[in-house]
Amino acid sequence: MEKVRTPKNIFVQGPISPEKIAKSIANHSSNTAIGGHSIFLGQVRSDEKPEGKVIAIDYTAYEEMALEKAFEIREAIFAKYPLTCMHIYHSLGEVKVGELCLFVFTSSKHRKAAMQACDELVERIKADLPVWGKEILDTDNHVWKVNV
Amino acid sequence: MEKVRTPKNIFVQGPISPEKIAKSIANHSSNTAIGGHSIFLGQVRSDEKPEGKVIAIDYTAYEEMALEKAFEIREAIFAKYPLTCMHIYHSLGEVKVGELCLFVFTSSKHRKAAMQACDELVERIKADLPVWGKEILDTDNHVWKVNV
Amino acid sequence: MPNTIHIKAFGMVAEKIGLAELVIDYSGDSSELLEVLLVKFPVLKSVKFSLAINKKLVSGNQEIPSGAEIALLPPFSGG
Amino acid sequence: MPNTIHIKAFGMVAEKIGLAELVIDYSGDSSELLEVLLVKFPVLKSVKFSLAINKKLVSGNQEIPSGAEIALLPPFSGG
Repeated sequence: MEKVRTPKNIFVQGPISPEKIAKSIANHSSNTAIGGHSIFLGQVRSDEKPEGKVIAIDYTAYEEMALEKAFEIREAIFAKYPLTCMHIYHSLGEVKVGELCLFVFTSSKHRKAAMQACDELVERIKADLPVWGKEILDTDNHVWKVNV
Repeated sequence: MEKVRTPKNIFVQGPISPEKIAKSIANHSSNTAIGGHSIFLGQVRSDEKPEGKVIAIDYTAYEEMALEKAFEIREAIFAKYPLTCMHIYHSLGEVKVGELCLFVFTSSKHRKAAMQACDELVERIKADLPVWGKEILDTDNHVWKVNV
Repeated sequence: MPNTIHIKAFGMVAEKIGLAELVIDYSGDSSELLEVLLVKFPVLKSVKFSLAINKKLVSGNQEIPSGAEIALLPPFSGG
Repeated sequence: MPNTIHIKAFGMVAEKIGLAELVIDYSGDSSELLEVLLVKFPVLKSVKFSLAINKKLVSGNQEIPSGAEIALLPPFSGG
């Protein structure tokens, strides 16, 4: 009964649209074993830096390594929590302030597994995926995003 | 600068649509202080009971008390976590298996507050709101839902 | 002097007693009311429920104010 | 016998050295490669970065297989 999973693309060019999220949610209505979904969305913030105000983030990635790593993370999380589904989408290229750059979506029979898995996925995505955000400022300057 | 909050209706007749969720997400793009959103969705599960298989849940509530309680929970969560926004929607009436009955949405500058607040909100909604689910079975029978 | 109190029943409690609302003349506190209800509706002995007075859950024994709205609440199962 | 190795640079590292890719002939382990890179690009002394060999992060010192793909990775900042 075990499904063999293979690496999937997680990258989306530009921002992630609310419509994509709605569609992804709607796709799960046929799986009537699901009782809870947990979703995390990252949104680009207009931070004030000493060098200027953030107006967008330009994301780049070492894509091949990121996809291998994302697969490894997926497998570890599937092994740890009784999940029905797991989806990860991360933007590449320019995402303006107020737009969405990360969409993590977990589903399970009972809520706890979905919630805990979603939290852990977000932490691991931020810590372990070779992705970089260049924060574009309103001063024509830029700074490199630092994850805390 | 403190905004005075008043009780809001949290009840939605019938299932919560993915389009409503998309619209709610899109409404937050103008708030560029937000860095993360956490969403929990409850979906009606086709549980097998000794008396039959669940095909829908019919929700009723002691609405006036539930809205007072929801307001109290909102205020407590706003006091505890540095949140930008918080939204709670719960279905009343019939929600079929695979459809959504609960939508909890928190937003904050940094992800941790949104995630922790969302988790705690869901627990408190399930424990403290006077709402009841009557599980409609495929045998013309019904059983009363029990939260664990 | 008896009060007029409004009682609302929900979920499994409403189903068991076959009523969603009733109005009774009553004087006493919440523990005495519980006894009256169990005599009136013996089926409630087999149902777990709490009381709310004016939309606040009762813990222990409480006075019932005049014109109070009482609710009979089976265990919550929202979400 | 020198290997041909492909080096990819990302983020702030690519910006500092002004290159996203370079191919060099090189023989040695990963610690020696780091020294060579710091001589070639002194600006890297002020940048924090890790090495990956064939898409795996290097911890400590490692051999570099023939035809390896090396990556220079500044601290990750996805999400």
